[in-house]
Amino acid sequence: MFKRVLIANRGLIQANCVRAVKELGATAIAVFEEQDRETAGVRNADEAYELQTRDASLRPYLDLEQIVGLAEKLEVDAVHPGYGFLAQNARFARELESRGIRLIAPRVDGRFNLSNKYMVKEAAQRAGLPVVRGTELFSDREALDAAVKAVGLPLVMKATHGYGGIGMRVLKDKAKVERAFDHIQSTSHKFLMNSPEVFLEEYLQGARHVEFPVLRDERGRTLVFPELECPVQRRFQKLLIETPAPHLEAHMRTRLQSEVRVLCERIGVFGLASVEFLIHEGKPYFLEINGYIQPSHTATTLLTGVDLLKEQIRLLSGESLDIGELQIRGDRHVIGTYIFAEDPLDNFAPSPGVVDRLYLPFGEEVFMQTSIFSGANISPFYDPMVAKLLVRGRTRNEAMLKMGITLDEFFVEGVKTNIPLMRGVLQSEAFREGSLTAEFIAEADNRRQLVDSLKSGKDSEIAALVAALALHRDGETLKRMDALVAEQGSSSVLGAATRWLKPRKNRPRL
Amino acid sequence: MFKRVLIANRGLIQANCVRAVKELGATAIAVFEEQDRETAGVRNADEAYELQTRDASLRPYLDLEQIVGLAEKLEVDAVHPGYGFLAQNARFARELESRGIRLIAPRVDGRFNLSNKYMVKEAAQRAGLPVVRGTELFSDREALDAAVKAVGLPLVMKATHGYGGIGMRVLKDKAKVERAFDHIQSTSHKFLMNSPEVFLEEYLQGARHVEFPVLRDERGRTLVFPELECPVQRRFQKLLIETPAPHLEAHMRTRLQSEVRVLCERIGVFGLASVEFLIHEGKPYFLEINGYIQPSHTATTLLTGVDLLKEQIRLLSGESLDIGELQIRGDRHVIGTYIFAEDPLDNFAPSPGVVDRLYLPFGEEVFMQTSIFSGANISPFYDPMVAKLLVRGRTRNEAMLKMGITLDEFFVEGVKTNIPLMRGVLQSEAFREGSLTAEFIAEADNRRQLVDSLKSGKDSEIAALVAALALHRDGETLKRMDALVAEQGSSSVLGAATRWLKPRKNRPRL
Amino acid sequence: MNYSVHCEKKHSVSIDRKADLNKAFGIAVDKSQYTVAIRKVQEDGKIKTLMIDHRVVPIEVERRGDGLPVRVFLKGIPFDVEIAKMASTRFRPPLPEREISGEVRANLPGQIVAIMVREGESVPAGAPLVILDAMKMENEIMAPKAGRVGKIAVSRNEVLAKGDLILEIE
Amino acid sequence: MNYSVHCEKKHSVSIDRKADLNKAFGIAVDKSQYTVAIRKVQEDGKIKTLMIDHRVVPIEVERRGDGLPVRVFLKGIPFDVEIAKMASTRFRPPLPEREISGEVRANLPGQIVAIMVREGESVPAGAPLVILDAMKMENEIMAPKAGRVGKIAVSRNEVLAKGDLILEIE
Repeated sequence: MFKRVLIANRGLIQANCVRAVKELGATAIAVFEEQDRETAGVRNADEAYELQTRDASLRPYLDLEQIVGLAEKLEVDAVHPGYGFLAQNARFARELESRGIRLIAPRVDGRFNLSNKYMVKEAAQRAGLPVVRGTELFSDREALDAAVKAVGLPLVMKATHGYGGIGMRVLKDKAKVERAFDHIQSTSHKFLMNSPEVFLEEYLQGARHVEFPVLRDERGRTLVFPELECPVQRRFQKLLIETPAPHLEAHMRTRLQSEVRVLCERIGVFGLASVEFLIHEGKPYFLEINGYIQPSHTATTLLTGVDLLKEQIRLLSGESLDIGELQIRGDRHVIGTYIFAEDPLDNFAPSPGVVDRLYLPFGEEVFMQTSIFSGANISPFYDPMVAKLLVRGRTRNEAMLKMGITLDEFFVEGVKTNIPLMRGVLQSEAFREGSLTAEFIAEADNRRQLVDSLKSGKDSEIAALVAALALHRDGETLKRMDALVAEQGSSSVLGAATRWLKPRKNRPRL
Repeated sequence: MFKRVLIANRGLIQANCVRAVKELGATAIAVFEEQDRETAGVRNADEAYELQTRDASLRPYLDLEQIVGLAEKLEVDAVHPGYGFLAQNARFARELESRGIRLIAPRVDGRFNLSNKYMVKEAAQRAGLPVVRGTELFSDREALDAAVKAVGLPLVMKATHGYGGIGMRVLKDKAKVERAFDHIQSTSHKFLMNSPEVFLEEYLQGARHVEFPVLRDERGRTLVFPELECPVQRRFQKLLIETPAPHLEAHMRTRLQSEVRVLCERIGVFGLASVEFLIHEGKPYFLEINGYIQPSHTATTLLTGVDLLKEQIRLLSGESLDIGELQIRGDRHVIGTYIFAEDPLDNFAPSPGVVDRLYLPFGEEVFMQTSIFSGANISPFYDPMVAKLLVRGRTRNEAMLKMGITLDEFFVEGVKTNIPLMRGVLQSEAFREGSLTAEFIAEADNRRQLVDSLKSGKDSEIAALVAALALHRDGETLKRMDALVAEQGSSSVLGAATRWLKPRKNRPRL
Repeated sequence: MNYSVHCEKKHSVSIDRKADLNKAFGIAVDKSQYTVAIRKVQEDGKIKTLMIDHRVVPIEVERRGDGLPVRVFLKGIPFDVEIAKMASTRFRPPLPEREISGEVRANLPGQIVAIMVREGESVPAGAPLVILDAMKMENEIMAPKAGRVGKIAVSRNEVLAKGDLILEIE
Repeated sequence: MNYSVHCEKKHSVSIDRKADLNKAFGIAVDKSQYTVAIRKVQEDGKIKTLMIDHRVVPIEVERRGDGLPVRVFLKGIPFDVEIAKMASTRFRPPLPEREISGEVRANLPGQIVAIMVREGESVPAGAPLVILDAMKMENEIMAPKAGRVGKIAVSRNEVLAKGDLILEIE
């Protein structure tokens, strides 16, 4: 195993990496920004170092040079990037490797590069996997027109090095194609490793998205886990996951698992990866390989009893896989929801702020990862995920019921969250049937409808009651204050009590 | 299924029962004391009713008449008693049955009574299970001497209807035997259903304690789960559990599981029960059958993926068991710790109070049930359990490491807890070897030693540093205040800053 | 006291007595009768938790500038409410403001990554003004109405708090 | 400033500078040098979290009546400390109180279920006085010293808060 591992991330994934590294007997080193100085990962690390803000336009956690410098100075032998941020940054990997420090990310045969989506698609095609019809790579604006014609609308435009929804656009309207192309090209220096090339693909309307986590060691021993499905996403980020996928037939699962195995062998993956497919009208299409640990891996861990994060670190340090196929179990059903501080009724606008009341659910077969607490300040600068909530059932039906009721018990006041939306999803016929798609959730009207479906006729009476009672009590309070003033001849009491009745700045509510 | 179920308990078990009942599609009705009015179970219930304190000497949750009356008035068809309290109260069961309301507790053949420990022991013996050598029942003080002579010291004195450590005494000293007898007799009206009979048993020094949860339906279909072991207890309450037991050999497990099945058939158990054994010098001895859901069942649920609480309610409503032997899995290892607000260094004295800082652990394969939060007031009147913490590993070794590190991350300030003791346990050679016993933890010196084992040489330097720095800062604060006073000519500032320097009431620290 | 509250439809709410903490009392809404007790209030007396017909109901009430409730959240689910008429009460709700303000403020905290207009420039309603980078996303801030761009109060790379003024449309 | 602190063994602690929030400074303990920063304090200025040599250390300090630290908790683990000598400081720790008080108070909240002595009765040290039922357990409260039982301030079934006077041994 490694001796000293630096974790270059924050939040839940930082804390999980810190514990995984400690469980493996190595020294866990955290880095942090000032505002994160007492978060779980920082508290629990064996060593923690504060990052400096060297440049207003560069947030410290993305400050590749500073982190590489620190890793070198602290003589670590590996860096865990978590997900997002630096997890798919080729320069970061190079800078570390040149200093003899290993980046904990899957390694592949030298001929390949996982973060190059087009290259991986080609490899999959050559390995005999079905892929989505599309164009070759191009970066020339003049090639755009012909490419669009060849694929047809709607289409998906992808940057070679996109990740997590960045550098990817679904385009239904010809007028927006050029603007999207320009946007990807102009932001490629910031997010996409200076690679301005794109390719276009046919957009598969109503396709379902499944992925197979894979562990593979240096000796070529491969373990393909049951698939995850993510029917509810927003902007390519997952809001709800299930494992196994509700409607994947056994023969399709077996076929795809074997294709995953072939592909991983072909490109020589070692470490943890996720191989993604679209299922469109019953047919599978290889999509891409993700090379970083994801929040959704927690669902696989719960389903199978294998701590994927720990295995990822172990394998990358050169140790062997010691789990057999038969030790992995898929005969339960896991549903996970991600709770974000954002308003799904306002186009998922982030809702940072202070949590002033919090009821966290807990219980049999209910599992949660969160670091929020009553009084917590949810930062506006990073991914506003506040909790991962998972349930396990013997059947999908049991898991759905459990998740629905558990979400009902989860109450956060002070910031808006997607809890009401997720409650609506769990109650919807479409989700129960397993026919909900990411496209459905992308429509604001559908989201509104899902939330509204939670309202009963009685609720509107109760809301009216609450509004009237709030006003009624204001009146009562005023009268009591009036009496007090009359008694004491002081106006300061009234001043304090009626402060809120004066006009306030009419800012949108957090 | 039942239509309306009243839950006659509080705390975590109340909340878990409420959710289980809702998942089963029935109406969950909670009862509560004033101080519990916003706890999880009350918030989440479909209906919640406040109990009245009718008598200062009778806490409302134990007020059998009031609860039976409410159950009748609210037209419930079943009452879930949780554990403790009313779960083994025969009169409660009778009062409910006479009103056509079912108590959710295992039912047995009419010739038997599960809460009668002696009767169950006899039945086990007749079914061919090995039992601990002991006397017959007696209630006559004059029979005591002969009984003690027959069994020999040390011995265990048991009240017929004892439960959870109440009405049970380990006696090593002849002088204390009479006092224990008198105590059991005099308190039998309060805790032991007015049954003053006792029996004596040989005390098996260093015995290990395992139990097998069982689900059995009305049709006689039986499912025996892997065994739990509880090597760390205090006053017969569990502090740490493991499943499966670390050193039970496979052939012994198979033998005991089949004996459990035979016994359950013999006495016609239906519902959820736990059959307990002592393992002494490699030999098993039947101990008793527990007929209520226990906090430890959560570990079985995590290990096997079967929600025992929900299955218990389902079976008692007359539904059938629909889980096969092969769907139960035992090839992972689960360790659970119970965290109580009490001081193991002060003979487990309860430590009620306000939690003023709280760091809850979370993570991959880390599972927690708790309702505490920063600012929570831990009541002095009930079982001071604040959290159930469980981890799952592929091996016992992985689970131990995970629990050890997870406990390190768990920090509660404001009340004393057994977290430091449990951290010491997890680090101890004895626990790692699987040779720790309840007797070891019963010794105050051993507990002190376990906690002290967490201290390194550096820690004493750091504690000295902290003490000196605290005092140093007091001086700094004073000096700054002095300067402020000199400047402003006011003494109120100084008064405020030095308040704590004046003698306070020297009460013991919470 | 009677309140006429529009919430999805018109409701008549009648509260007969003083609404003190912890004492249960009746409230009639249309033809339904509810038993209500106030269980928890904020320091300023605002209600946080009600017990309605033996159910715990945590509530949030959003108010207009003059204090009149305009939205109620039941477990995070929003209900728009309009209190139209009150019998025997001193409150006379003023009309809500209708004029659109030309002030453009940061609707969430973030960093200005691009300024797309110049001072003095005329813009139509909906024109993109600046890009605010917040929570890993670029947010285009649009003109709330047509007009001339007044003084721009921010510069590129500046980090803003929620509510900070960006510019004004005159 | 130098402090002589006994904690398991004698330590010499040297703090050279003002201990302000968030600025790191050095503290020498015996031959070791620690880098320390105060990360979090209570409203009254008491330290809650330190960063010591790049580790977060949440602390609790228990103080004697006169404010002198007597016990330090590191993650809930108690360390008895005795600050014996300070160079260049105004603090002169008074001797700890030695006399045993005869006041018997409830050491935890609970209910009196039995009173086992009468007023005026003479009791030896350690004699059971009352039984306090708290958290499902019966706790015998014992005489802190030998003496005569003075006025008994409680009655059977009375519910006591922590610290309530039960009786006094004169």
